[in-house]
Amino acid sequence: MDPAAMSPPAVALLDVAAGALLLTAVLVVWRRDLPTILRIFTAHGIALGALVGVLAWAQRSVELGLVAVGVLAVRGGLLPWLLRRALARVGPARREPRPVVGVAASLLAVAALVMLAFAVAVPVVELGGSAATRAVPVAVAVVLIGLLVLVTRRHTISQLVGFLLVDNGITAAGFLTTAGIGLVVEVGVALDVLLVVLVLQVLAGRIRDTFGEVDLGELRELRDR
Amino acid sequence: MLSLWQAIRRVGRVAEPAPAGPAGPAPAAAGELAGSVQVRHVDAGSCNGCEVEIGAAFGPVYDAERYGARLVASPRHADALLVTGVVTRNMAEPLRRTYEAVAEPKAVVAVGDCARNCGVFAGAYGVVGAVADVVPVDAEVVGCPPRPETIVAALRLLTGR
Amino acid sequence: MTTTLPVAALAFAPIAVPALTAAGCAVAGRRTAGAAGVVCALAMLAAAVGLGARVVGSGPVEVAGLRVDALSAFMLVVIGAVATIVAVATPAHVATEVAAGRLAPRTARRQGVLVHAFLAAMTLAVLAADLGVLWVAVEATTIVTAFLVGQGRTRGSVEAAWKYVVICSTGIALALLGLVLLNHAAAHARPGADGPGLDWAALVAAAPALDPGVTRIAVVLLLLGFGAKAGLAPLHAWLPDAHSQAPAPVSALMSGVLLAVSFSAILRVKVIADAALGAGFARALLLGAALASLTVAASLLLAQRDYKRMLAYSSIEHMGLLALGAGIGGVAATAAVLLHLLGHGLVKSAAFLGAGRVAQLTGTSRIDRVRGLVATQPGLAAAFGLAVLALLGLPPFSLFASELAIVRAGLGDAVGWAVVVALVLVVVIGAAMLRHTGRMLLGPAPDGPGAATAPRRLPGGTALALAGGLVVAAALGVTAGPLTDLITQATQTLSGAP
Amino acid sequence: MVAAGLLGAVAGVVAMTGTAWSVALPGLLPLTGLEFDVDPLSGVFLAVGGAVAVAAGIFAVGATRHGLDRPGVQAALPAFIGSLLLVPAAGSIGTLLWCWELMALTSLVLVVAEHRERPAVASAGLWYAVMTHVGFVAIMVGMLVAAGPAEDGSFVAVRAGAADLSPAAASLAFLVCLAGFGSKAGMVPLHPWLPRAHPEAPSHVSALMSAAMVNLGVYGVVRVGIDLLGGGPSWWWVTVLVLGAVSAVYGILQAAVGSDLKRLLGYSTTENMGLVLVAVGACGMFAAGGDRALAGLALTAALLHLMTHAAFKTVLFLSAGSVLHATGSRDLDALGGLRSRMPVTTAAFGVGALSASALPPGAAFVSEWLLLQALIHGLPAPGVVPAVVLPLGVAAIALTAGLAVATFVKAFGIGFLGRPRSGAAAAATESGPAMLAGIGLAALACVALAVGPTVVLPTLADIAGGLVHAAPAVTGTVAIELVGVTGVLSPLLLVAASAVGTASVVGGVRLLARRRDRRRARLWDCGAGPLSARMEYTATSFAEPLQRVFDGVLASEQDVDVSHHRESRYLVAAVSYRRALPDRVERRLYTPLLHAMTTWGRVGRGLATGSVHRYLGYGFVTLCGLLALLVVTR
Amino acid sequence: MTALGVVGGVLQAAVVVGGAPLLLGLMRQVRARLEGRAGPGIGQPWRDLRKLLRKQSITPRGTTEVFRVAPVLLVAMTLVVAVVAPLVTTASAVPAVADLFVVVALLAHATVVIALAGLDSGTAFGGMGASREVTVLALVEPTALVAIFALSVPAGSTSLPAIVGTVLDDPQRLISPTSLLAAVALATVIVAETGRLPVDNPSTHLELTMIHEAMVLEYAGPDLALVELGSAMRLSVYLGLFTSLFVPWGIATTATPLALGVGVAALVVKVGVAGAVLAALEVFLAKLRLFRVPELLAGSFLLALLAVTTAYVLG
Repeated sequence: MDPAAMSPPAVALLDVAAGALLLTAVLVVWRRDLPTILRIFTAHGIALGALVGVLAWAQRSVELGLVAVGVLAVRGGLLPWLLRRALARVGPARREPRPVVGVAASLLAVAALVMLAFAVAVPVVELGGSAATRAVPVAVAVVLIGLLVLVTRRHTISQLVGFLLVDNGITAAGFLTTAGIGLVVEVGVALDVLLVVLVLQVLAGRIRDTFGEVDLGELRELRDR
Repeated sequence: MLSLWQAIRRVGRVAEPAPAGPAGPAPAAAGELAGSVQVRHVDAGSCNGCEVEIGAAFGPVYDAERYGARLVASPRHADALLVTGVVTRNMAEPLRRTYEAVAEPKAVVAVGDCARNCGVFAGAYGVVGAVADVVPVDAEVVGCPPRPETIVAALRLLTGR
Repeated sequence: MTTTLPVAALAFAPIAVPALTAAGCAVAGRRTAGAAGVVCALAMLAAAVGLGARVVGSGPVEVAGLRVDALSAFMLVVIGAVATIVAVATPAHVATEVAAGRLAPRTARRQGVLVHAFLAAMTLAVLAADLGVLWVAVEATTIVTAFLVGQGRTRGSVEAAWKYVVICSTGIALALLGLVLLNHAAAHARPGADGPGLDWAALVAAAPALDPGVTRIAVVLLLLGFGAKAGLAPLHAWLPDAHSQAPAPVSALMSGVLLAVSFSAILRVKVIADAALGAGFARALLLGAALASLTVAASLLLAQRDYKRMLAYSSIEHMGLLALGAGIGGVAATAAVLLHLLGHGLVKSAAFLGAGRVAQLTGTSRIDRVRGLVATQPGLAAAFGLAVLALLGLPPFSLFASELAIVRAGLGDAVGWAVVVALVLVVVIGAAMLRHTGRMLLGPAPDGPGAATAPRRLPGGTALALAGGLVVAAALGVTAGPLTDLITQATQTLSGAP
Repeated sequence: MVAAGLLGAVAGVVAMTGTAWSVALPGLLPLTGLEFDVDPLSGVFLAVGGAVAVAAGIFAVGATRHGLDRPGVQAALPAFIGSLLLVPAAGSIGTLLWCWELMALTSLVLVVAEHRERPAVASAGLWYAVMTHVGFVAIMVGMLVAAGPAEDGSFVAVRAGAADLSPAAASLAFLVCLAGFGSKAGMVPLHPWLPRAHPEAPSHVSALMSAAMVNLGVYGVVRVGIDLLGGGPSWWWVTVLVLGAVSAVYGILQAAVGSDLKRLLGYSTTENMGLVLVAVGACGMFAAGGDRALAGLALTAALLHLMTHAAFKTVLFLSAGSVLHATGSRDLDALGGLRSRMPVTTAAFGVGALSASALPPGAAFVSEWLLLQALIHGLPAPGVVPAVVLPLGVAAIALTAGLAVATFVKAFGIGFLGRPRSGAAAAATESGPAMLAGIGLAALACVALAVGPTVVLPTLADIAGGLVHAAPAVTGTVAIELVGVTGVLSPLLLVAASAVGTASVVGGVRLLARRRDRRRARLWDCGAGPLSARMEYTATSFAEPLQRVFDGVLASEQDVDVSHHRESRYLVAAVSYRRALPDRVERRLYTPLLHAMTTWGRVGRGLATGSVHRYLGYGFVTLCGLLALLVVTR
Repeated sequence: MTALGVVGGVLQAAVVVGGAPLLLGLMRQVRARLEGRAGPGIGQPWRDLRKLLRKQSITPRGTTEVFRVAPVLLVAMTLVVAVVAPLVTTASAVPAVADLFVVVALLAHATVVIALAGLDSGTAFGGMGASREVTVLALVEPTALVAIFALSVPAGSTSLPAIVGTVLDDPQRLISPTSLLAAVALATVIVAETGRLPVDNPSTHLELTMIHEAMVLEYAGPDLALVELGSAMRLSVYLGLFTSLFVPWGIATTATPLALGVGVAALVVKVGVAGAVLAALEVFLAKLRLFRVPELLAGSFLLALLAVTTAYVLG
């Protein structure tokens, strides 16, 4: 099947889904209120599921459709639920403590990162040439934004969100470039991600127990200085 | 340097002509010393009057060295002790040790009245006695202080020149 | 290639044995678990040897998603050897910890399970034919070891665990992105034909046809990602924290096995990169990582205050040296890199086990609180001192041979300047480590309270493990013996020949 | 140990006479392979090392019997001797480096052997370990650069490939090697480890290090510079010569003002290796200038001086060990009066000191005479550089010779003669027979080299001539006769003449003096009572005039502290005087370096602040940078 | 070893041993006369020696063989130099020892032996004298060696007969700057080595100002005689060497009795004149402070170095 032969409505839907993906990622950076961030993150997962769904529809692939449902369930349902549960458990702090880099600066950085992602992904787009691969830069941008969140956010849950953004971006990139990277690997990756989140959730609880707070900036016991 | 040279030329010889050799019995050691006596001076409690005269005896005018006598720093190098002054308590033992340190054959010259018979210090509380009370004396020089000529004469008895 | 059943069993054994042992540990008692650990490790080593002989004799073995080539076999030997050393020393360590009340029996049991799960994941990573499976296995080790690092439940260990998981997962996620892009490039490598997917051998074969633009991005991401797990700068920072907080046997395993396996992944990526992009690209990246790692290690070793962290930074240093060797490339340097992996694994595991014993005896991991170890613990001090000297690359230990070969290859090449810079850093590192170690070992016995109570003799297992590791490393430094062929073949594998 | 030494010595002697053998062991040392190749030059060093090992080994037997050596030392010593002997036998770069580091490792273990007794040992061990490591890296880089065009690392191949080496690469290789090997030879400014490590090691180890191990530094310079690289330009060797001269003067100056017996001997090693380097430098300079005969002469002088230095330094260090064993002190200020209590040790030390002070008929006089002959006859060579360098070289040697005399008069006179300055020295007892046998053996070697250097000289001249492609520069059996230049010296006749002179003086005195019994008397104490040991001159006071003279170079630190009685400032209760003589080169060169390292370490700690954000940031920034780079370079 | 050498060697030994005390007597006499004194006569040193030989020897308690042997060695080594150096004849009795380095080092060795004896006595003065003597020696040695270097460059050899022969063949060399500079440097060396003013005052009685005397304060009798004789011989040998190197005329080149007689006479005259000049100059000099001595020696070292450089530059 030639992916280049995607129908125009499918292309439009794909663009919408990709746009939603990027927008939600940016919103995560913008907001500091954790419940809101989690809601946005849910939207992000749903957008990812939708993206896969559009691809499945465009390719008329039932298998891919099933995968889309799975992605939607995990990224839009299970993971946000886990995060909400974790947030509820780690205590009353509902706001991101003072981030390492201010919101305004973060947003500027996001702009730069998006441009970088678009520039970097040019060869990928050129190689693929389909409508789907044209959306790869968005996925790369999401990865970079996720990294930014990881680097700048001090709340355990925010950092988890950043990690999951990275992961979502990669998943998106995977589906946008080709039809996936083999079933065993896909399942393995999904399982790994899930387990990592679970582990981090447990650790977040322990941090709360041992340090009495959730500010990662306070994790400075182990250092050489 | 030039002025020193001129002084040397102007002064010329200072030493007085040698008087006739001293008469009298030479100490036993003199024969073996045969014209060479190294002298170690010991101040056993002198008022320093004798020292001034000894200095004069070895100065250019009397020039004791011309007879083969020479002052040295160590009793080991010496053949004769030139002892001045009464022997005080503190100096009795050092004098004895100095005498022991001199190699055989050796001679002792008691210079000045104090050394001979305690002079004016006789019976003073810090005085052990005359030199002869501590070490055997071979020759004596009379005077308080003795004249350089007599010191030189005593030394000439030892050197035999 | 036809694969007979026994060979297939042999190929699966390194994964299956530790997996089964892990299951066994969950139910068995402590003593049984310890013995099982030793048996498991020996079995792994035996399987590795068997596979190695088979691979050397008649080429790679492929069974159901696994692919045993010379490199895999060699890495299995590394894993087996280090695992054996650690397994021998573990019972004594655990017993002491339990006796001191620092380790609950339940936690000890869990440690047994996790360690063997970790080993299974590592062997899977080494044996996987598919780079995707390799990635899954490497990421799985993060999950497994997270709880080993955080086992102490102290502030330090929880913090270390968090940093470990976050940094490694993030790093390894980058590698996943790289794999996705590589897959993308592979799919377009031969238009019309079925793409090679992520099968390493197929990728190597197809590499010249890969799109350079995409492959470049993929290689950068893969090297950064696996580099994080291998302890290379810039994503190295988890390493000292995790190594210093994990129990000594786990630190030994992480340093000797985890880093080595991750580095073998880098080596595999480099083969593809060289074939697709020419030798210069990966070389530049690796040399950069090497010098950065060495600089970081030197900077932090100079005024180091904690001897476990000292060993951890030394691991970063050695990973830097490995990256240097890999960057230099060529037959000589690659062979040296492989030998170095093995030598470092042996020596570093011995060093960490020794450090663990020191910590148990002194109750501190601070350098300035340990004094006169030679006077109080002659055997332990000798082993620890020799291990440090071996880490500095002194003969007769094999690290000397491998470092010499790396430098020789590098100085004969255009990258001589990098080698010289690296050597300067290595000298600085050596000076720092000698200083710290000398402070710990030398001098009169401290006369504080408790100094005399500790037994002078090492527990048998610990002594055996320390001596074994050092003796094997020394023997390897004198002659590689039967490993020579395996290394030669692995080098050929890494030179692109199938 | 003794057997290994004997084996080495015999092998060396055999090799010196021209029987070369080689063996390749590709299976050993993975990836590189070992290759041994003994030629006459190796033979010299094998023989010297072996001989020193024999003497030190016998001494060690005694030391072990006295319980001086711990098990670790007993195990490491044979390994050290073995590696020491393997270094000159190495036939390839890899082999040499392997043996070299093995030697470093084993000697390090030996240096720190007595760490429990003195805190200085650990510090000395650190200095030694670090500087050896630095030196090793330099040697490795230098030799591998030199091996650039060669097919493999064997010396044969390197020699053949040296012609294809670019001049810049060859110079780089040589200079880096010089730094590495020079530091092993104690060359200033790379010497600070030497006066630390040599004294702190057990004495037989000091002897091995100072008499045998340092030689290998010179071996390396000769092997790489003259043999493998085939000579090279004149300026290489001027550098060697100047560094050698500086080392010689600086080393002996420090020795002359020091009062720690073993540290003094360590600095003397720096001095003697400096002299050897002067000779090697002169050899290279002459060879580069085309005067091969003189080059041979200079190299012969270097080899002979190595031998004599090995002999007398063994004696001196072993005797110092014997003294240390008997008194527990190596501070000259606390020794003295050992003659009557340790007669054998004293006699041996006297022989060693005479040899070391380069006075006829001492052993070192012959070698220094040869060296001076080479320098003097080299002056007519054209060029401004020789005209400047050679007189300065002679001046340096001359100054060295003078100061060496002062040093060893002090070491022997203060340490062994006079009256004991401490209770320990007064209670000293002579060491056991094994220790004395070791010392005696080395002392015999000293005497043999002093009286009969002509036994070895023609062989050495042959070897040196072979290296610089010239005819042997020295012949003769009774007298040393130089070939090509006029110069003749007969140590044997000198000794004979002195003996005849002594006999005639004794006879004359017997004839002329009146027979009197020799009287024993108390010392002349100015009559003031017995002299106490505190009135004696000490090593510090003995060296004080020299220290004043050279204060501009030494920069001593003196501290006079006068404390008064409480009642009056004019009543002095106590005067304390302290003098420290820090190594100035060290202070100027190494202190800033150490300071920089400390700063680096302090600043470097900022890399690990503990912040997970920062850690992630490292990766993030690198990733973005690399991606940007990819975009730019597309 | 030639007939001329052997005969010359014996003659030289005799002349030096016999004449050295007379030289000392001459110098003292010159000084005495210049100071306005009468003086004890040239033979006085011999009278002193005769007396010392008749006296008792003393061995201080606590001293060792070194103390006993040192005077003998001092004289023996100086005697060897007196035999082998070209003083009366250009040929040497033992040419293989007649090297300038050997000769200078042998004389230095004699000094060292006495310094060790001073240390052996264990007194404060012995140590002090040894320390000072050795310090001076250490500073003089370089000057001596470099001056030798300068002298041997034109001759192409350090063999003494060769150097003297070269000068005889080509007397013009003597007025070259090299030769003059070296002569001044060597003269300083001799003054310092033989303990003359301004470095050391041979007739001082004050221990604290002594250098040489302080070391030998413990000697008595025949031992002291040997020390005194040795010092006198050193002075004669040094002056003899100096005159042979810079004023070689009259030295015997053949073994005829006439030539030998002339050689002896020339040696006596030359050394006598040199000694008298030295003694006369001493009258004008005060002893330098001990710590000013190095400045003097540094100056002479510089002169020697200049001599070498000019030897090279002027060919």
